[in-house]
Amino acid sequence: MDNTDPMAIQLEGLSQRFGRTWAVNRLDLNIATGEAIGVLGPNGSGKSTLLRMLTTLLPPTRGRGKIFGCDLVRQSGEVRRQIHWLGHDFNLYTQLTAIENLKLFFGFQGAKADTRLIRQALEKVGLIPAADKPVSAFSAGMRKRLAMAKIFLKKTPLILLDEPHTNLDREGRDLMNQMIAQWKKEGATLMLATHDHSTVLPLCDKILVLNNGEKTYFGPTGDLPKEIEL
Amino acid sequence: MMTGTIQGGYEFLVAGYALTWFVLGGYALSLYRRYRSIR
Amino acid sequence: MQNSKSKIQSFIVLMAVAFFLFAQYWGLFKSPPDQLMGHVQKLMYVHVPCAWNAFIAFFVVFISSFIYLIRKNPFWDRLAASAAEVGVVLTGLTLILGSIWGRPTWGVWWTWDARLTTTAILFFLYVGYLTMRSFVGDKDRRARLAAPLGVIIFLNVPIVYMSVRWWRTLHQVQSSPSTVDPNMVLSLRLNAFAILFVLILFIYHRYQIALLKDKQEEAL
Amino acid sequence: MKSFLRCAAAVFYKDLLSELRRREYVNSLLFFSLLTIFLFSFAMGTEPDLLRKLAPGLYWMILIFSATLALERSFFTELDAGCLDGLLLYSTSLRAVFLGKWASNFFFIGMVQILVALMMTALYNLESPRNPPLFFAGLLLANIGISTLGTFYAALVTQSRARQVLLPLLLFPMLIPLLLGSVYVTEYALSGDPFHQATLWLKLLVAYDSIFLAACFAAIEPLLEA
Repeated sequence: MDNTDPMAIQLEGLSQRFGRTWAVNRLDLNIATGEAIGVLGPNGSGKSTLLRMLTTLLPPTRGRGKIFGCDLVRQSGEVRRQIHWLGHDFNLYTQLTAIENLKLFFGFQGAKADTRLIRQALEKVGLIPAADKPVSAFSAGMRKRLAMAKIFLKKTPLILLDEPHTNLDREGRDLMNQMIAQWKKEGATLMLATHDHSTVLPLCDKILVLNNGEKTYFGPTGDLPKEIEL
Repeated sequence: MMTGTIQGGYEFLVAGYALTWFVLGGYALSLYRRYRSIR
Repeated sequence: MQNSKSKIQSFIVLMAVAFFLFAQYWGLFKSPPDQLMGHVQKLMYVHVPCAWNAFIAFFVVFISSFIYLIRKNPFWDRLAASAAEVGVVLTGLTLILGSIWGRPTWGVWWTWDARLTTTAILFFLYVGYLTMRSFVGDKDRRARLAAPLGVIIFLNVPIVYMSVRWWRTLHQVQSSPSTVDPNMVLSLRLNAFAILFVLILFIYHRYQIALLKDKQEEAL
Repeated sequence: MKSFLRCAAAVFYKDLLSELRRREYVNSLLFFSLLTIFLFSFAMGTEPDLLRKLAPGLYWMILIFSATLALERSFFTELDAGCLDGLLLYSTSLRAVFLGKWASNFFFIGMVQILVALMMTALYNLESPRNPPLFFAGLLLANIGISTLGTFYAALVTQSRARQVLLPLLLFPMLIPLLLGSVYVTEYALSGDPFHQATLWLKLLVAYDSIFLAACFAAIEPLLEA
């Protein structure tokens, strides 16, 4: 990881309001570089909203946030160059083939497509046989693997994963855990949002629990008090 | 084109001014009502 | 007890109404009728000032949209919204007055006169602006989308005027009023400032409504 | 700068590929423009001289309506497939995305321009324009203007609910000067323009295009961010 900034994420009073409800309400958070954070909480507790704000795609209604020292609003360009985001939509163009989608990933960044790396990525996620087929023919699991392959193409200091294990079969889940482990080894900071905590707890150093947009717990996975409703 | 001065035409003049007062007054009223309804 | 602020406000409103009535009176009774168009010509004292002030309102929209693009301060967005609404009301009035004036003078309800046509296009441009604003619920997003629109629309105004004038010279419809004697100019100017006063008050109060609405939304 | 152009090229190439592979959108656009030619002739009657006289005006009316269909889709494919976030997140700059989308709109509208011109010449048996370079200059300049403002407004209305009605409502008043210019340039191109009356309108189109290319390019940032 080229980034040496000790604090990966610093949030001060970060909030987001949709109409009358506060999806995220004055959230203060400090996450050091290299930590893996599990974001837990029932549906609608603000997990996805928080992650979306961290990608700078959703400007906060109030409060401020910094990722590796770059302000979420004013320096959104720099922030975007340092993160990956794997959400519910896989950002794949269904008319194009798997290889074309990965080439596009380079194209959007204005870089030349590195076909060797693309082939390597497809191999890692086990999509070599379907490399030349249009994504429209892919199952949800295969599409998720292709999205994971995209993360493989570019190393970023921060990776945001929203429900990483959904749509994946058992083998896919092992692949996801394996990749998460590798990212942690490379010193990347990770944020995994999910509501089924069993798969995520072993992977994370710390847990952030959200309820109705508010932080009810943030600390090491070990001493997560029982009564905190996950 | 018209040669002599237009005789009459008062009704257009009256209509124009009445309309102006009506629109400006009406808009002022709507501002006041909206202002009151939020208060 | 009416606090002092609203007492001053109602005083200013009274002043504006008085000045407006005086200007209207002056235009209607004090200035001479036009040799060619007779008393009908006095419609000019409402039609032209409304057009001028509508244009001023749209210029305010342009400037505040531009500043919002740089400063991102919600004040400018609210000001742009208020000025746009008042501008559309005045432009609508100008168009109807133009048609009322056209009827006795040229026997038609609508003439493709360059200024009148430009005003009509302005009307549609800013109705579009207001419609766009009404479709976006979230206050911040609305401001972020409306600001560039407010700038781009105004950039089109000179081009519209030029192209419509070239288009009209191809069809030779005489449109400008006959010679204007000095006394008329005074009535015109009086009414122009009177309506400017009204315009400023309208924008100010419409701004207060926008401010209250935002505060109400914020307070939830 | 190179990465800027490569990103724009990627967006353009992607749009082209995905639209040409799934033909139904492109076909519907072309059939719509053909249909409007027929509609206008039913409305105006088939009297040859009348149609020949109205041809430039009709041509550009058909163009503007068909262009709206093409423009309305420019960001819709992204939105529909949920790729807008990825595009905004990973692109080097939003202006490059705008340029890419501009190019794909330019391509599709250009295609409609050529098709409608050919079909109209055939259906209304107009003779080919006496001054072809002027004719194509008019087409080109108008296309640049429509694509610039069209892509800008498409970005503006993409995420609002009433996209179909909002885009024409905002775009058409803005296009009036362009409409005037292109109708006259086309008219003079058809008649040969011996007295070079078209230069005035060409200047208008060039000014119009450059002003709005610059303005839309400068102001696009907040639109795609919203």
